[in-house]
Amino acid sequence: MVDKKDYQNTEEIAWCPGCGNFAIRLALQEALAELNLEPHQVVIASGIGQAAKAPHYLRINGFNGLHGRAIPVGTSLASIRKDLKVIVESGDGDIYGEGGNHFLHAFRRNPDMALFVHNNQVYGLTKGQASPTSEIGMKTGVQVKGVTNLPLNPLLIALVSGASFVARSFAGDKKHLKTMMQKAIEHKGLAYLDILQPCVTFNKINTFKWYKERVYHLEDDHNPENWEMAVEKAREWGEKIPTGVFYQKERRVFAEDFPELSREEIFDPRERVYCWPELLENYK
Amino acid sequence: MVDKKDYQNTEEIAWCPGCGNFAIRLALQEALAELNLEPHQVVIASGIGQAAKAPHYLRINGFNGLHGRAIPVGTSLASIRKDLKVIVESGDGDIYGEGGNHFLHAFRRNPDMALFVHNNQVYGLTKGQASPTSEIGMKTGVQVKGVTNLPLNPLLIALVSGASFVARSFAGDKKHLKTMMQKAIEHKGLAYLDILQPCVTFNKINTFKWYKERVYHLEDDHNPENWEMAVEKAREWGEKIPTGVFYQKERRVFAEDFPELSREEIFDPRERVYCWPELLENYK
Amino acid sequence: MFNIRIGGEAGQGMNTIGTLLAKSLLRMGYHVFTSKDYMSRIRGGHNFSDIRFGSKPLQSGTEKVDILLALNKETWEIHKNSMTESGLLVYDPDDFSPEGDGPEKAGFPFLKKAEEIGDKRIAGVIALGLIHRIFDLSPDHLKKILSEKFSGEILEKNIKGLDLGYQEGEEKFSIKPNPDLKGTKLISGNDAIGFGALVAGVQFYSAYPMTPSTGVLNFLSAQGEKFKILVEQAEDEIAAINMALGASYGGVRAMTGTSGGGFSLMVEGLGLSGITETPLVILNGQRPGPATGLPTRTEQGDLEFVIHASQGEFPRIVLAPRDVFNAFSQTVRAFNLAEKYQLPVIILSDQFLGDSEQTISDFKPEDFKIDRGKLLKDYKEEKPYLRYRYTEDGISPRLIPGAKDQVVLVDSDEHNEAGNIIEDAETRTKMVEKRMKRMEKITEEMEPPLYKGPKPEKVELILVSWGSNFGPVEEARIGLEEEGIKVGHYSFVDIWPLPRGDWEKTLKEKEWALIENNFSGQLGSLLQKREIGYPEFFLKKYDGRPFTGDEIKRRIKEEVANRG
Amino acid sequence: MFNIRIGGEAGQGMNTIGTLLAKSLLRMGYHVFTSKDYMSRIRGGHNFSDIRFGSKPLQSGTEKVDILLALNKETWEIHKNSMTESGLLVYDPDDFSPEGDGPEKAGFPFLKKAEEIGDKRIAGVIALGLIHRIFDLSPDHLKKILSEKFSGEILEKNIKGLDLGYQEGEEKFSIKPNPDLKGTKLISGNDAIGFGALVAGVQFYSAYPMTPSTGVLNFLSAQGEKFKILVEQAEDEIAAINMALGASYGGVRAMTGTSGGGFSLMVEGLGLSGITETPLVILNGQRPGPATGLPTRTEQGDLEFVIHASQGEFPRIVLAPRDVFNAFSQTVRAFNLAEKYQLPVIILSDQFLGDSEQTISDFKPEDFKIDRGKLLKDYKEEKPYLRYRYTEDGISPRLIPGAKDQVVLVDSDEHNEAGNIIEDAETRTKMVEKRMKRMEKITEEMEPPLYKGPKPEKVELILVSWGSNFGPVEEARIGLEEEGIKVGHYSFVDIWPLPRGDWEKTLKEKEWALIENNFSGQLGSLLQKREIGYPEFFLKKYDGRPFTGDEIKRRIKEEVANRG
Ligand SMILES: Cc1ncc(C[n+]2csc(CCOP(=O)(O)OP(=O)(O)O)c2C)c(N)n1
Ligand SMILES: Cc1ncc(C[n+]2csc(CCOP(=O)(O)OP(=O)(O)O)c2C)c(N)n1
Ligand code: SF4
Ligand code: SF4
Ligand SMILES: [Mg+2]
Ligand SMILES: [Mg+2]
Repeated sequence: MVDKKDYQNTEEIAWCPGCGNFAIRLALQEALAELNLEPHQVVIASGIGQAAKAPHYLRINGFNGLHGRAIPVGTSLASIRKDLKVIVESGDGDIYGEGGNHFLHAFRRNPDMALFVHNNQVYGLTKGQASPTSEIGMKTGVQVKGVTNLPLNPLLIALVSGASFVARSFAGDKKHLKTMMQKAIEHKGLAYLDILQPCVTFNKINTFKWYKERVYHLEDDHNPENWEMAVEKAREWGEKIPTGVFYQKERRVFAEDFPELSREEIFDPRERVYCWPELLENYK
Repeated sequence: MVDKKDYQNTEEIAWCPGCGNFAIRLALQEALAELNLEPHQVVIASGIGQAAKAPHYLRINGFNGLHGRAIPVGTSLASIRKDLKVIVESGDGDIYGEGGNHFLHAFRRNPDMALFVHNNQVYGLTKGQASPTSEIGMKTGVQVKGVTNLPLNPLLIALVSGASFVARSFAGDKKHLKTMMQKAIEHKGLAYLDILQPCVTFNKINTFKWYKERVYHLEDDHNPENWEMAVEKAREWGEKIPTGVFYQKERRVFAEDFPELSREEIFDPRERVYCWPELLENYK
Repeated sequence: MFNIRIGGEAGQGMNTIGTLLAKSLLRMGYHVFTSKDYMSRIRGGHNFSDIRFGSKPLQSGTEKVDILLALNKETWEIHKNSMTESGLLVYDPDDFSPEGDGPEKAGFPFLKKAEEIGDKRIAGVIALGLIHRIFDLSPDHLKKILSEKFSGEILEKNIKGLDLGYQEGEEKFSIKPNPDLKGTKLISGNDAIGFGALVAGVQFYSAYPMTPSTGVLNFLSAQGEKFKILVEQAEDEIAAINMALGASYGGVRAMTGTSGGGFSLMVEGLGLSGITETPLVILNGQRPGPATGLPTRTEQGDLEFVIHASQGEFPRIVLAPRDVFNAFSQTVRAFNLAEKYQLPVIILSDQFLGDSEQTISDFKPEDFKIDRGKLLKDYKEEKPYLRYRYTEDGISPRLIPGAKDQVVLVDSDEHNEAGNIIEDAETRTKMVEKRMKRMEKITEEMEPPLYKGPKPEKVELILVSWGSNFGPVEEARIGLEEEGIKVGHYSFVDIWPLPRGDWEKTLKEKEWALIENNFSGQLGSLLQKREIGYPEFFLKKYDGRPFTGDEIKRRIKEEVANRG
Repeated sequence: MFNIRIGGEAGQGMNTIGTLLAKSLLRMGYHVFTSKDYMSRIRGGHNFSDIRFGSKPLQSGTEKVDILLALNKETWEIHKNSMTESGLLVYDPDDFSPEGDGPEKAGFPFLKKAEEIGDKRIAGVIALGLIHRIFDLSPDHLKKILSEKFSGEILEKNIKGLDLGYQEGEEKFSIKPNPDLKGTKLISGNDAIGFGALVAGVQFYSAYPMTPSTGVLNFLSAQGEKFKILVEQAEDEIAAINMALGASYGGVRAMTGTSGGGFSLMVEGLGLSGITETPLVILNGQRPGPATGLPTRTEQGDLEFVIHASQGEFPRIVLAPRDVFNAFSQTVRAFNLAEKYQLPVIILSDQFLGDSEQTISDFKPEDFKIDRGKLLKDYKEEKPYLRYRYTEDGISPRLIPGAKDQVVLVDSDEHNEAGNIIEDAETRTKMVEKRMKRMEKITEEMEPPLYKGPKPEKVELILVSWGSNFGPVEEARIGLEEEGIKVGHYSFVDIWPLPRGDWEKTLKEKEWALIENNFSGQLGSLLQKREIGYPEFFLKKYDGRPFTGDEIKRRIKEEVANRG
């Protein structure tokens, strides 16, 4: 049995005390251990931001790449290394802002990986500018008169782009979060989980309290195979904010015809030379 | 009265004979003339591709920029030059592929401009690779076994991103196309028009005939203020393909508080020095 | 000259304390130089600010600390060895007890006293009172400053705290203010760049947040409404530069700003500015790379990158401001050059320059001229307007679109005079030559490096620096001169195209030292192309920290001694 | 040596005709060199292909045309002045009538005859029959080739057409095949690069379509299934490079390819490869810039760009293949270097090289070795695996992630040996040095330029070229030698880091000419940094067309004559 301590490392954590990220980290650690996955079997691909520091705070394989570019890294990795569990984990600015194009196209491909977005509705690491999910009116050092651009509804984008798994959870609801993570990791295809994550330093609107007052679990009568229902629920925001699996329906996974490469095949790609003579024939 | 000939120039057109782009060009020329707009009052911002050559084939202001980057160019131009009518015109690869992130965020801003996408469901200029809207199974030199990524439904993306105007037309239905263009140009805010445009050279699936057999006009009983209805209609694709205004509802326009600058103010921004002394006070 | 270092965790309010102290010193008539050393995190870790002041101009940080205000034990541990012999540690004995010998120590229970007064946030002001007393400085200016910021009860408590600290302090140092300092201001490099853009008449600024350039975005956002500037946070840097180009095409002055990673994403847009001949000012505030690197630190690692960025060949200008006032004036000039030559101008700043504050003398913004080059508000000639008309100097009149009966067409493909796509060899050749032709005139206009020090004939060694290294090198040079070691100093600001001038001959003949905040010596590499040869000594630093004057002085002294 | 030019509108099938002809010539035992000149459009305009053949190796195009197969009048108008005195125009009198004097003309109603046979598409094959007869070549090989392509009725009609054309032709030229040419192949530069990647064991290729690199994407897509290569068209170039890096981290050999505009978008990813030390092969197929420029033309305008691209400093390798076979072998080598040194290797090709076909001698793919450097399949030591362990040579063992009980962490921030973010000056300094240390060994490994011609002491002038200019310069050099003018030729392939070698001394002492397909002389600029000085003569071309051997020969001859 894998223990969550197996995921523990000794790095000093650079998040602010009280930040929602801590609970997310713990939930992930537990989720993985309970799924009996060992650290070497899992990779986290992340971008840049507070959330994106995640792979440093666990003992786990990690590709901490560029701001906004975790999805392409995860996509190829999940497809070429079918033996690994790939998790893309980053912030809302990273995935929906800088990385928006990859977010949009990821669902079309449906690679077999999980996508966890720490959605604190703000740019944390760069000190509090609006993110694509910041609410209208939120004032920041850049949005001095308040945000005017309509916030993105990333769940809807996912749903209309052909997502095979769309879920939301909340950092203040750790048990639920852990379950959602597990479902996402077990899903075959791109499993997208938006995580409401209070930023205690810069987001004075969407606080723990604010979320707590609004968040509820999707009822048992919510049918995650019903796309229209999922859309309806995904449009709900404000007084009440649903969490849970909005939608799940398996479909063709990216590169599913591509074979699982063995460690030997990866290490020594030589065995594939057999058809060279045939190929050379084309050139005479 | 403006005549459509005022928009004529003498450039040789590099499109293939029979290409859907010709009809689009003509429709635009007529649409603008009938709206009594003069060439100097209109700018086309385009990217790179066959469609994106549009500004060369009219006598009109043009910013023929980079592949995928016409939307940001149009956005700032429309906001800083409220006296000009801005049209962003480009291909499906350009706007939905390379430029996907700008497409996604454009609706959030809602700048006062029109967005015309020549959607031929293929990369024309680079010789026939799949575009984000190519259908599953379409074979190309790159997608040798046929497209496997789910095509994007750009109208749905627009709708869930807060678009204030979403329409579709067909290059083979010039009168309808012209009307749609006029409605788009007259709309206050971002008016998005997807134009089904047969590529006679590379797209052997979605031909004139193919579209003709499927395309129909949204009925009078379609209510463009009804978002749910618009979504329902936007999901229709295959046997029947609706065209017309799917959705229209005005809302805050990007930079609407920003004043319209006069030609003098643009030319000589000096008059704004008045508050320097006050500002300098901050630094002592 | 004294250096006060305030250190603690991110989130402990060091910036506020530092700003109050710096302003108070400024108003009393001192030259001030502040710099920041902070981590890429929001809370915790270890950050510090230095506030140096004195009666002579200050242009750099220093390795030495006269007063250390340690908000936690870690600060004490890290900085105790930097303290001067006469240095003084100021701390709160409730936080920690500094063990062992070392400098003199002044413990005072700031927090407890603040709580007694009724607001723990004023602990810092109490410390400031103490510090004022230590330097024998009246707290009156600070009271004034507090009253500009606060009122009512909060103000009262602050004053009370300040007075308390002042009473409890003990005079230790004393330094005369400079009576000539009237109307001086204390401003950071980033604010100076923003101010320069304002004075140049910028009307559009788009950017994506990125340290250390975000300060300029903040500055312009704050001023946007008053000055009719449209400021937009873009979805990414690609959008930012393309938005700025759209606005510039529209006729207004436009700018974008970023750091290396964002600049990387703007590279294609840079070439778009190049081939469309659309003026654009781009700020690259450097930080250590590659990739994410050290987000909140400083380096001069992007010089060759920005000079050569983007496919194909086109003229561009790169200016690396040497200090805070220069950051202001070069920004104004950048806009003028961009429009005069219709090309991209890159302002190459860095975290050190952007985040440091320096006293600047009084000036009138309106004395800085706006030159919009061959911009046409209207066009009424017979022949239709041609955006890329061939001209003697390669610069075509640029018409603001919207002029009655005329159209303005720009194109990222190779094009003819009208802006239409072409593919023939002849037009291509002519257009390349038209664009490149401007290089000659630009090279003539580039200013040779500023020379400081005794005549080159009289010096042992010439120090060569670029951009923000000017200050530290100058302090070193002056310090060396005071010790009888004569060295000269060339400081490059206009760095691409590399200016011509006497300096080339001088460097070929003299021994010289290259001082760069990078690993490979990028200015050195440009000089080699001019056949200046290699420096006798290359003083480099790539740990993410800026040079200080005393550090350079020490290293050069060693070098001079070694060479005997 | 003869040159057959086939010209007409895009869409008229010139490529098919050209390919059939080239293959027929190849199988008969001739050396062949083909090149393409096409517009950035799908139909219409003016395109042409050249097929040169002869009994000696051919390495370049030529200005002269022996046979012009003009599919329309425009072709005749444009190319008539390029024809040799003994040249022959082949055309269809139903298309146009070539007026005036000039070369001999052979009109034949290809289309009418094709329609008579029952398929207008075989008009081209009829022309090929005619051309075979003109050169007194048997049409048998072509028949074989047709039978490999077609069958049944279509094949019959083709053969009929071919025979008809052959009957109607008239012998005019004659040239002996080379009996030694056994097993040679005719392959384009782009296919050669794709082939090299295959042989190197590539398992992942991601790209976004962009002329002139798309050929490589097409090649690998076609071979993907057979060779177990995952080939993906990305949504943009940023995704393409980051996907490739993800795959490389996963342990497989990964590559991406693009042209300048796409490379611009990959610049940040390039730095990511640099700081994470993730091996990556990047193809940049150059075309004329800036920005979109001339999409289907050629230039060598990106050299300094790719050398300096991305913020900060890190080692990279740039290889510019000199001809088609070299494009193949350098690609194999690129993968080996990328893994040996754990860094990005850029293959700098161009449209001329990518689209030209050249005969290459027989070779065994399996003779090309795979060297994966310090890649570890497993790790079983006591101490935990550290991705960035400090080592003597700066290269750390690289573990394929997934090894039992070990984790592999890479980071775009500055990091420690374990890959965790750090900010302290000491670790930063050590990591910079660890990364940069590799430069020395790499520089040693870089091969000096290939020297061709009589010993340097014996020549009047040395021609210096890089990349694909090798062929045209070689043809010129040999041609000059035949006329008694002795020149040497240095051809650079390993271009960054610039190799050391005797060539430096030679160039310092001798007069030399720089030949580059760009405006500013970018290799020249690298040489100046080495204090080689300036060339006596700079032969540049920036009209989007490749040099030809005869053009260079003529210009050098003039130069030599002028200089007396
Ligand atoms: C190309 C690039 N642009 C900008 C940045 C600066 N940057 C770092 S993190 C960040 C935003 C982080 O926001 P988010 O992804 O929401 O993460 P959070 O800190 O809120 O968890 C930005 C803009 C960067 N590192 N790279
Ligand atoms: C950065 C960049 N990447 C790739 C290209 C090559 N390119 C030019 S047009 C094009 C696709 C065009 O497709 P689309 O936008 O659908 O236009 P169409 O030709 O079909 O009208 C591509 C990939 C480019 N010019 N720039
Ligand atoms: S800034 Fe916000 S998101 Fe970042 S660590 Fe602090 S609380 Fe968390
Ligand atoms: S390739 Fe297709 S889209 Fe392009 S011009 Fe030809 S028919 Fe039109
Ligand atoms: Mg965030
Ligand atoms: Mg298209």
